[in-house]
Amino acid sequence: MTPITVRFFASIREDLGKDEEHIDSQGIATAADVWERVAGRPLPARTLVAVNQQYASPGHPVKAGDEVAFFPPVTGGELP
Amino acid sequence: MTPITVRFFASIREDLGKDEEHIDSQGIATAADVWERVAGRPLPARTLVAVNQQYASPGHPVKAGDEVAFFPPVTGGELP
Amino acid sequence: MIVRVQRDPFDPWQELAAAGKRLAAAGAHGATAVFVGSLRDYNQGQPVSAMTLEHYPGMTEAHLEKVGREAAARWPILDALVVHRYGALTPGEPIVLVAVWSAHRDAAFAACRYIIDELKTRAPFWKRERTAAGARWATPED
Amino acid sequence: MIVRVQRDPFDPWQELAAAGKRLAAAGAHGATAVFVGSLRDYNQGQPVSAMTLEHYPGMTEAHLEKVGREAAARWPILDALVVHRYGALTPGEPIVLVAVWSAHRDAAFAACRYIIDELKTRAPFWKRERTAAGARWATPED
Repeated sequence: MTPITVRFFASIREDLGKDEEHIDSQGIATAADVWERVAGRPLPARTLVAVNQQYASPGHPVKAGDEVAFFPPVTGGELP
Repeated sequence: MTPITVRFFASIREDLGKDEEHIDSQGIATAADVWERVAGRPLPARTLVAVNQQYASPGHPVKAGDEVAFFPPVTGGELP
Repeated sequence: MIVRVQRDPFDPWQELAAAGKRLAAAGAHGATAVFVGSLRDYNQGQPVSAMTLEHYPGMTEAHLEKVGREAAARWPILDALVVHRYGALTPGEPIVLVAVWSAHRDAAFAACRYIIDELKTRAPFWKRERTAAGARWATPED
Repeated sequence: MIVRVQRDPFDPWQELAAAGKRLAAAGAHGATAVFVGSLRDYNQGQPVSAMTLEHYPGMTEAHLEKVGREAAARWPILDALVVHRYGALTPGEPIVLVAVWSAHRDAAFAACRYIIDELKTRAPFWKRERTAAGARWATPED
């Protein structure tokens, strides 16, 4: 079966110690399910979620072949 | 006696056919008096007035040696 | 703060490159907001072939410096640059450049906007446009 | 509209000079509004010696293009340019350039401000600062 690609950025990438993972879509319905599978705990508050490179809610449906990403609040542009 | 210097810009300069004039301060109390002396009619609405290169009201006092200017609404910067 | 009113054409991007080099502490300004106003080739449905800008030498510069000081008093800005042409202009040429350097984006945008707005409504400049229909003085409603 | 996310340093004023030449009808845009964000040498009282910007290749570019399209739908703009760095930066270097060309000042300012504000709150970039106290991830409150 086509796996789900899971990507992590910035402090979340560092906390989990990995930047990408591929998981079986069996038993996965939403982005929040993906997070619990890869991190073994509930999605932390303020974590941003993207499904197929578009912002999505944790409850957004996820299926085989999708790319799901988790990252902290963004800090682009100048300071502050 | 030191005269009053009177300056005209843009459409007012063209209407009056002159850009500068020097007048005796005798009988002059305000910028509006200066205008009536040089133009022979009341100050038109929307005309801007400067005394010594600072914006002033038509009733602003004027004395010998002052520079008084009359000009239409300004149109600097880009269009519009 | 630098204010220049000049007859000669200028290149706004060269002005800004030079100004950036002059700013002593390059790392202090996180934000630069810039406005460049150019001569459009159309106004009120008429092609504009040329324009002449009259000003009030002395008062114009003094007024722009006053507007710059007002902006510096209202917002925490590090520096500002205002360049404005007078004399003959052809379409496409820059008329005015306003640049503001600040540590913060809000201040840079607000001060830049304030300076160009005040300049347009209060600085003694008058435009005379040449169109196919003849020459006319521009009005603030243009 | 051009959006570029790049590792290499860029000179915002050279970018704008080149963009001006590309704009077919130079006389059509009366107004250009520009924002340049640079790396300040201080943040939250700590000298910043260097910074690394992480991004999400693909999503970052797509998001910036979406913001540009939103701006073009809301205001009558003629063109826009967004350039944003990623990777290692040193203090004083430009991080982001946003430029908007329009016939009108209001539209140019509003669209430029919209793009930089949306970029800062939504585009997937993350800053890691190096200070004397060690490295830290920047937060949106910085």
